[in-house]
Amino acid sequence: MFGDYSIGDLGSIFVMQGFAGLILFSVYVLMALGLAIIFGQMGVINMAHGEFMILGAYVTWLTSNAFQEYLPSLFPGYFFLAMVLAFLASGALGMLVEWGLIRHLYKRPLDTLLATWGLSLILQQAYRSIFGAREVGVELPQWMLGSLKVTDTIEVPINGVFVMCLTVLITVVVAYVLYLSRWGRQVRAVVQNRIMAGAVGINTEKVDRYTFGLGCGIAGVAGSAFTMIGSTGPTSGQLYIVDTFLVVVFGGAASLLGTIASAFSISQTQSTLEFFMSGSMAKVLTLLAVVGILMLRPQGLFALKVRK
Amino acid sequence: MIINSRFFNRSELIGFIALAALLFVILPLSLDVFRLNLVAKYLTYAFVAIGLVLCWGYGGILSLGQGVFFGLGGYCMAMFLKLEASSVENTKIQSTPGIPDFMDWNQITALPFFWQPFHSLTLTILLIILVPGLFALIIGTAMFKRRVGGTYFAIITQAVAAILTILIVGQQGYTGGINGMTDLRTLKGWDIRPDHAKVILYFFEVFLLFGCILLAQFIRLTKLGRILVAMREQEDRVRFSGYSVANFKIFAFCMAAVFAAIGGAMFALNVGFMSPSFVGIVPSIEMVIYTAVGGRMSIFGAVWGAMLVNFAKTSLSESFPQLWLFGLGALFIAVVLAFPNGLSGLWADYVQPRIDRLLASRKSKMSNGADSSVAAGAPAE
Amino acid sequence: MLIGHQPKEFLLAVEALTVSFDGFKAVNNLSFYVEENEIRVIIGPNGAGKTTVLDLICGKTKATSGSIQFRGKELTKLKENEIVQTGVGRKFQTPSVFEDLTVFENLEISFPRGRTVFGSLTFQRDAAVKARVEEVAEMIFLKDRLHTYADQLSHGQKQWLEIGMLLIQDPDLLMLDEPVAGMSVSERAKTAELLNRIIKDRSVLVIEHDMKFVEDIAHKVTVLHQGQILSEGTMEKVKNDPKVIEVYLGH
Amino acid sequence: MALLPRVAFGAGPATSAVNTTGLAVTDTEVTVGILHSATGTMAISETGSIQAEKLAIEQINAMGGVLGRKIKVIQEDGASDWPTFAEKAKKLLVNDKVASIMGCWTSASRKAVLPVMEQYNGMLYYPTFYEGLEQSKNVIYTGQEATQQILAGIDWITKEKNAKSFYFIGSDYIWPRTSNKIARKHIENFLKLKVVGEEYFPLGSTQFNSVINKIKLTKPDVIFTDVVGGSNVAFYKQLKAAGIDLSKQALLTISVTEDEIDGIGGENIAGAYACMKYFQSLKNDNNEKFVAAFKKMWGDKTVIGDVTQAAYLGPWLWKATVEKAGSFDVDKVAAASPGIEFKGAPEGYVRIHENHHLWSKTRVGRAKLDGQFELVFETADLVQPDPFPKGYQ
Repeated sequence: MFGDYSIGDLGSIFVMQGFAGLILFSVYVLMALGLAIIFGQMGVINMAHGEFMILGAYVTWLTSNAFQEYLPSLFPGYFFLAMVLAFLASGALGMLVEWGLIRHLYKRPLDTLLATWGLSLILQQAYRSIFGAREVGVELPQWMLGSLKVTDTIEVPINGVFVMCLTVLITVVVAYVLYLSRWGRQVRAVVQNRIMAGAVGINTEKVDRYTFGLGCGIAGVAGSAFTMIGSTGPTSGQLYIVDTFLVVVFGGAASLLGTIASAFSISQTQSTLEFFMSGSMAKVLTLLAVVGILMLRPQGLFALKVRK
Repeated sequence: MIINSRFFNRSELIGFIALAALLFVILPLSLDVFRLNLVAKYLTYAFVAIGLVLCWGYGGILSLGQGVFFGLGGYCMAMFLKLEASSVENTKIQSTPGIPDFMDWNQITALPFFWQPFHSLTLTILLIILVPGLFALIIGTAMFKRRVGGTYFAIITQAVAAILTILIVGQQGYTGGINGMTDLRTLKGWDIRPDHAKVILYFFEVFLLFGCILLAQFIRLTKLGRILVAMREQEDRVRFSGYSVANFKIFAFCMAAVFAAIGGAMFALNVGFMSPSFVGIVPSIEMVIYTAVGGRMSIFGAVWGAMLVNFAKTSLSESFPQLWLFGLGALFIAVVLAFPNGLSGLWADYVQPRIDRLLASRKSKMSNGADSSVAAGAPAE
Repeated sequence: MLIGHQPKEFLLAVEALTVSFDGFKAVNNLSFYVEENEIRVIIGPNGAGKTTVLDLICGKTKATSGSIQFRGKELTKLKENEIVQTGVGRKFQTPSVFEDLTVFENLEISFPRGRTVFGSLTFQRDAAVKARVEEVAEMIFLKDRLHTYADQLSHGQKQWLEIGMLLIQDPDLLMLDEPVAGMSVSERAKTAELLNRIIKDRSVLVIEHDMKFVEDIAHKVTVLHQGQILSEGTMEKVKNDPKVIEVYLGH
Repeated sequence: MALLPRVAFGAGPATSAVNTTGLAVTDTEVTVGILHSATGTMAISETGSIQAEKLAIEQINAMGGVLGRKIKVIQEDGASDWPTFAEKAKKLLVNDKVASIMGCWTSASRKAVLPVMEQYNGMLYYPTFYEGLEQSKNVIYTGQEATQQILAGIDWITKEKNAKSFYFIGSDYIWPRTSNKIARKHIENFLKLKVVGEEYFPLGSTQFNSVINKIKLTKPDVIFTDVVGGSNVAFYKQLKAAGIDLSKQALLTISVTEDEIDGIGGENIAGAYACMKYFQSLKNDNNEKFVAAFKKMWGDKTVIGDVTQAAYLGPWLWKATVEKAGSFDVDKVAAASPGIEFKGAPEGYVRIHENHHLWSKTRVGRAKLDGQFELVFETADLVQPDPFPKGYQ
């Protein structure tokens, strides 16, 4: 299939294709980070994760509208505020959900799956009732549109670069929070031994609530970022949920590094395959490969061998 | 039928009779054919729910991929019916007459090899059982021999459901794609669409359902049923009592798959339709919900759960189309938070004691029931 | 079991057994031998690797290297249920019984028949089963509670039930992890009596902290420390070993 | 509708004469069903159709109804689930005895409903442009079938852009695949040009960077798309982000109407061409009245796409047919359908063909920043519907 093209053409296409893979990688990492925290650290299966993302997207949409209406001069910078608001909104909703629902179910992880599925139905219908069934278009400031010309033939999308930078930033922050901060130590202490953590004076309820809130908040930021590349509708969140869970499980649930490695391998596989076959088949083959590997290596890519 | 106090304890016997009366007598007499056909559709999910009681309630294996098996069973049945509906004279406007219409639309000019067995009803019935059974065996062996369980298993089965959906939709020349297989007409020349056929199919399905109920009940009462309970609680203890835990899980999972497949086949027959929208993640989770609402430990509860949730879905969406998702979502949450044992748990906790108290005054007349059922070792509902 | 009948053959031979978790060697190059009808007690401070040794023998944990021979069979290559079928029984530290089943059903599940899927589908509760279950129930002081659900039992009764479940398997090697931990004084005495009765005709490997109890039953004592053998021999010998004294009293 | 005169119903011909098959027709009322998804993923698209049908029915009632009878609506939710559509269609026909059904949107829902319509002899007015390969006594297709929609548009863009090569991108299901098949045959066999790529993505897919790279590599003269739903939004946003300027790169879509642009954002798709039979911006009296009435009823911000307009035609065509047949009986309505015209159609003028599809014009519009289309081409005559096109199968 490449016979007709010059070496230069092919070279730049491969560069751009690699970049496409990196964007997909960033998208996966953003989706999976929040879930990795909630599922990996707390063992809660949050099927409403996609709906938390979409909440972030709607918040971004509202912010964009508000800026256009009242502060058109500041519109170019609205996106940063929108992401903060998205984090706060999704995080707050997450904490509310933890308080009302999740905390009653820590001993029954499979039941969290059912309950959060119910929650996702309610949230979807709520979005539909509030924002309408149609997808909303989030208007982006001019500087985020278009592409950067690296050479004559290589162009990289600006929003892709933005998503990648955002991903790096959030990953670093999450890694810092989880592995270096005092609060992160508390989270890990609670994960490893809830009773002991309580006994040494950690407020486990508070840790749970903030952990869940953090995971949901990151989902909100991810949703905010996705308005640049995807659609925002009441049911858009459902599209992400299986991919997200696979990324987390494939990585080995408890490991941040694993999540990143797994997002990387899945996204590169998929974008490479997409270049050689139709999108549908690429997706099927990627998922099959992931499931196949998980069958051979159920603990995921990165898992500690621990004494149970 | 073996209905005695050894096979059913008293409350189960009441449940069995009540359900039989409802499905065989009350509903057929009180509903028009349209509603009866709807009940038939609801009951196809009851097959899945019974399977889930064995696999999830008893075995502790939560599968979020039952839609896969429901779909495989349904597609097997639908392929047979579709072939019959695609006779040369029915399809003479096609460029290749005698093959299903969707193949013709996709420029396929000959029936693919894997469609050939579905010319025969006998083979079709065998395949309805075997294809999902073997598929479950493969997944189950791969997963359980490696001790994958719990949430991981749930997520992987979910991924399998996603894969199969994309595959069916993508390979539309062979599967009918997203439209599914529609316009199924006759079974061995017998028209399945008119009202009297719907009634016959309904009764056939109910008979089959009771067959599955009895089979599930039989499994539950054997030592295997008790091992499933034991396994759910103390997997290691079962292992160190000399059992291969993986084999028992595989068995439960395969049984659940076969039950789901029977339900799928019944769906294709009763609804005259099969599409990938019953294979994916959403229907698979809904099937789990039916079981949860009915009570994950109760076979009868599962049947009730499948009927009631679907009935609620139909009637709520008729009267409040905008709001039924709220209702459904709230129902899931309520069942998980407040009634983890579902309707059958409510029954056992609130209704049953009252009935018992009522009956206690006449206990002298009924002296043989309760004790022997304990001796028979029926696990707690 | 031809090999088993050869003279001077050990029932259990553990040789150069090592397991490491993330580089930490919980059991390190461990070797010991248990003879037919021997009662061996393993003692040692917390974290010495005692429970891990039992886990390794019964297959719960896979060894990194080394071998475990039971009647000439290599156990490290077998699955847990196969190990049980060769005649090794294991009791866990915390009582692990099936709380949603009755005492009768708990014991019945351990009855060594119908252990395959189809075997258990066709399993019949015949006179032999009932007799054996009742016999064992009597031994473990639960004869009048056969139809009680196990979640109704006291802690001590659950421990007995689990021992009963092992008895019904009739293993050649019985491994007990702290059988009297958490028991009341009277329960403890009854347990000692029970153990003394059941250890006839089989080898027993016990982990126990209660020194009086150990002295009562042990033929031979192995002291583990940091995954290795610190001392081995009769209770008397071990008690006077300066290394043991240092480990136990030095901390 | 306070401004309109109050209408008294019941002056029409006797019920026994106009209803011989037991439909839900009284002296003053006739019942009609509306069957679309109000919930689920398709609710996004089908809302406009529901609104248009309700508008048409209200207008018809204000004008005195059908044969002197007021139209009563029973609305059912198909919930984006095809068997639910079949089930609800059956309910409408069997329990409610509706005289006709305005409904369905996706091909899948129509395929599910079709056997029910044929078995229980109902009348369905189906609004969506679709893949063709179907014709039924019991269905009137008020949208365009594939050849009607596509061929004129491809001819036009080929001439306009002097195009030599095409690249197809679609969602993975029957309508895009069939449409692309017809387009490919037309391009390769009739125009003797080249199709350099054909790609399908699962419904709901949101990652198009790889295919966009392939487009950059193959440099087609025209990108031809039939991506549907939320994928559209992702596709056009990523296309724009990748630096493909639609004012320079010709793109012809058959799946984006004003409804979709609402979600995509005008700035992301401005410059693209869409091939439809109707655009909200059409300049004619019928359309101006229609748009005004629609906005009055459903709010200023609503937009009207091709399918919404086609849905609006349904009740009017049915009314005209019933009045010509002088009966609500489905057989008579079906028989009287060919030749029925509707001069008040917002798209101008339509007429029902023998094959129960509509004669209609094909138009090409260019998307503008404000989300509307600017009409750049329309066929001079009505295009004949040809659901089983020879040479394209």
